[in-house]
Amino acid sequence: MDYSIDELISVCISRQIEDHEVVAQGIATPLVAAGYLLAKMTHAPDVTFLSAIGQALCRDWAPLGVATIEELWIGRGLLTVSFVQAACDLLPRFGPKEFFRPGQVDPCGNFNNVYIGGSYETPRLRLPGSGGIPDVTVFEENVLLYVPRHGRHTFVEQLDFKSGLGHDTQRRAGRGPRYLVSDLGQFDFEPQSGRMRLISLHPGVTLRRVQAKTGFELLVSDKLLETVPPTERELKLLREAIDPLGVRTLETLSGAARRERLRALLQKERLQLSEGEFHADRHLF
Amino acid sequence: MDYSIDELISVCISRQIEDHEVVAQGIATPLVAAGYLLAKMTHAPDVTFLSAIGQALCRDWAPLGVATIEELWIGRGLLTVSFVQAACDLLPRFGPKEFFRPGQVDPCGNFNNVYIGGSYETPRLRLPGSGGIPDVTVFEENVLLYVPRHGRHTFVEQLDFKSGLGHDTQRRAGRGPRYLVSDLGQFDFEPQSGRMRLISLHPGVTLRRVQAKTGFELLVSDKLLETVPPTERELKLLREAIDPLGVRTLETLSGAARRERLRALLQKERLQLSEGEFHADRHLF
Amino acid sequence: MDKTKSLDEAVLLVQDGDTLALGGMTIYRRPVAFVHALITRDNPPQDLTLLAFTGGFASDLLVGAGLIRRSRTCYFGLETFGLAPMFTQAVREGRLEIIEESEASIACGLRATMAGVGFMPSRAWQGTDMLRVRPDVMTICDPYSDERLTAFPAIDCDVAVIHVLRADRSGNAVLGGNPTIDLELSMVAKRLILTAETVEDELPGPIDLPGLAVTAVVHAPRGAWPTSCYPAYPIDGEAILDYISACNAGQFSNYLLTSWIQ
Amino acid sequence: MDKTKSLDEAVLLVQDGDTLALGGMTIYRRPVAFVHALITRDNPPQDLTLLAFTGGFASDLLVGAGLIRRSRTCYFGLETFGLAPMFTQAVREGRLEIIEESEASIACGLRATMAGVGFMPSRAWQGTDMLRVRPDVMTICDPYSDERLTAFPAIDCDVAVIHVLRADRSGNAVLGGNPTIDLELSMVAKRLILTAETVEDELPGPIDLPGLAVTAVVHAPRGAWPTSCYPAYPIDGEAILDYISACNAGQFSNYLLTSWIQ
Repeated sequence: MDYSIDELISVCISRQIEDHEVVAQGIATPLVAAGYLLAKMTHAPDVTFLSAIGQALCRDWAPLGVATIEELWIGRGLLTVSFVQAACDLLPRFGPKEFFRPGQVDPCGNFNNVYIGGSYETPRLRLPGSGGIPDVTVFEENVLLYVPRHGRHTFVEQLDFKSGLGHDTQRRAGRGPRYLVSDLGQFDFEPQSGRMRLISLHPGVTLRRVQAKTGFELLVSDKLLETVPPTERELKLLREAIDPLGVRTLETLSGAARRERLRALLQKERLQLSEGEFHADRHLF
Repeated sequence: MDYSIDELISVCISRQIEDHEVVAQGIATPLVAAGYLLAKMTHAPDVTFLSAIGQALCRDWAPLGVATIEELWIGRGLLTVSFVQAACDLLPRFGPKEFFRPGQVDPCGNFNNVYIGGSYETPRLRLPGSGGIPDVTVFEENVLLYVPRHGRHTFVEQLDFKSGLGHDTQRRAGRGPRYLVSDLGQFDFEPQSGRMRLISLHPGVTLRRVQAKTGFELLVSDKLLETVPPTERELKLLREAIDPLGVRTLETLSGAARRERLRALLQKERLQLSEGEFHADRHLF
Repeated sequence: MDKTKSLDEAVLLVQDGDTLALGGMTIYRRPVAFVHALITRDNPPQDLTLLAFTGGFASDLLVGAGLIRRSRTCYFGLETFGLAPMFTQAVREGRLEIIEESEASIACGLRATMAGVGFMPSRAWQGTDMLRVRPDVMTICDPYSDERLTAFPAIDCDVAVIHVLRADRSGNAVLGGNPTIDLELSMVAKRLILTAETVEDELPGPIDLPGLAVTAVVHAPRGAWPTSCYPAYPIDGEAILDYISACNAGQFSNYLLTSWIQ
Repeated sequence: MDKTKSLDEAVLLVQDGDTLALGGMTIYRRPVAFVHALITRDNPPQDLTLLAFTGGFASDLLVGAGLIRRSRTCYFGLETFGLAPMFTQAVREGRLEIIEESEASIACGLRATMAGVGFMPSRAWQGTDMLRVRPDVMTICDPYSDERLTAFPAIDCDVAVIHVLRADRSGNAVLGGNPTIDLELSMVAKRLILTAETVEDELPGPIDLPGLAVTAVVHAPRGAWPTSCYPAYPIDGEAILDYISACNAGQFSNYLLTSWIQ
């Protein structure tokens, strides 16, 4: 069965989730949301979500949306908290598993979501900022990364700014990222050196291509595997139950192409809304 | 109209409350609860309660109870918080007005709710403890005291333990108690010395009697007044609306007499419960 | 995940030397049935540190039965019903070590533990005698204002027992009233036991305590008696007065053996 | 106490040099109507410090209109809709000072202010570059463990504006969704303005924000548009895309003047 790269990434994310875990999800990360929901519908039914949107511990879920993204979480919370409580109490206490999307990542899994190029004061590109990344990566055990568009601009020898702590000599608790998935392959971090290591190539991707698109020298596992493609069931769940709109595709696009896709998705979503499909269980409306 | 000393104390407490204030109430202080509710029903309709029982900001109220004391607050809260939030965030932020009942009080309004006599390790009498007193008296502007049974065991030259901070040289913020009411009179604290000063004798009480029952030298105001007795309306509200059971009388009793009164109140309360009087607006039952 | 256990199984989770926390407050929603089963189990645990926001009826039973070596609460008594008799007696006789606490010291200590830091700063206690009897509590200098602040140390908890109105099999729970410090206790305890008036398959949200950290869920109807479980039942004031009378007459042990009828 | 005011009256509460906090999050429940009225008032305030958990649509308008001197947020963007155009441009051109924040620095700073202390300690930031760009944030030594901790300074706020689903005349309010940091903001702000989809005489409990500290309540139906106000309306994604297109075409000022139709 044919699949797209966004689907493969969400499936890889799903496979990193174990049952009974607490998983946290940041904002604007539909590939991660789709992956978590896929895990819940397959091998991890007792996973608990800690959602940035809605600020709640959630067990239930709704299909992904754009204008209606809040439907995924609000009103479904087991326990709703303030973000102050989440940042000070819940995140340190539960140390959830979380996938982050770095703006830049270095060979040891340090990463950057603050700025790229120029100086801090007048950067070439200011990124949105670090969110909770410099807070939790300094103590968490379960940090994972994903990069929807693998390129030398993202995988760099030297970060412009270190907002996410990797396998770094400055670390005093927790551990650096355990895993990274991109549109080209899957990676872990070699225990001794803490350096990024290719462990699996996605079907059709060559080692040479991965190395060419990585801005530093890549370790390669002795037992390099090929990523197992999505199963028919996984694809069916992603396409029909979890994300019929296709919100997950947004992360593989940028600029004007992304905004075009957004307009199309918004139209489709509005149509569904007017047909009541999304309203079925919205008891609050 | 005849009145009892518990009623006079609650009326004095009520008269210290201003409209729009936040007032906090500790546990086992029915004279204070009665006073606050009386204020709300007379001159301070917009007072907000911060209740130790139920841990909520409340606008509504129910009549005082013993076995059903939780009815007064739970289910009526505008905003229910944990006691951790209350102690760390709300109490410092809102600095509510609060009446405390000291186990001992010294001439400068420092007070003690920890132990009396003997040593800290093996006290003659261990009191329940300090609750939030050493937390809020160090910064609050609106600390007030009440003593239902004025005596030399309570008003002492030297405390066994200072858990409540008065007009003390060690103070760095806030101020010591502004006011104290006992069963004999009303007091303020002289601004220069910070010493307790009699400003009003309750009807029928002599200055000599107050001094004899106070274990330190008492300042007396140049304009010593007589406490204005409760009005008919105040008494009617206390007896019929706020505290028909008479829970407020408990604080004027001790030991076996108090336990006898408790048994009588519990019987009366149970009778009312079975007749549904307390259940009228208990929608949660 | 089904976490239900019997009361007899659950009381075995408390071990010698543990810091044992009790949920609820004074005479509201205390885990009394659990405490009674703990006291009457074979080889009840010894040398416990009691942790509670307020000590009340259930805590007094533990002190009377001799399970508690030291107590950390900001209040220990029976509210309108008076002093806690076994506590008061044990302190007078020097048989109970007290770690003097206040609302702020407990609140800050729990927040420090959740945050994974050693302390939380506060204005509380400065100028009072509290610091004198807690020489372990340090005073620090605020690096921004140079003000002296109290550095309340993190509070550890081995096992917490919380009585709740409703729980589900995975340990999600609705308290019913008086949140006190139960959510925070549930987050710092290494083992967490819920006793519940009712146990359902799955509670719908919103709930008050998440089941994530729960070790055991015990069905214990009227498990807070004679303290209240709002709104299921009020305080049984007569039973509390009977307890005080028994203790005042030196009959604590008999009370446990003969008077435990609801 | 009736605290209702018109939008025109309320925007006068913001003064030159204020730290202005916006409630809600990114593109959810932002006080957009208020921000628009603030920008278009006579003599709009200058030299503001923007404080928000996340900067989003409303914050980008303020930056574009030149009211903001410095910004303190842990994220500034439009989530799935991409970068915040006026923010990104202002930073690139060095016209906006950033006080770099994270979730923890804002959360700890607000808790410090509520507690009346200068800082709250945290493990956050240690080992990252955050401390390098925030030399004002001090590192302290945990007096119990000797561990190095970050001492996040208290955060002050002159005026906070929070859009809510329902409010009453005295300022009690129900948020509708996404509590974010709105309760804490409401407690640290010296002046507190609510804009509300509906204003009632008296809301029954439970509410999310107490009216105690509220300065003004403004009736502002669809006042969060084009951000969402759950569950009253979702995000107007097309309007946000139109905004981005206008900004990318250098038409920010025209957008404010001509495109403000709902």
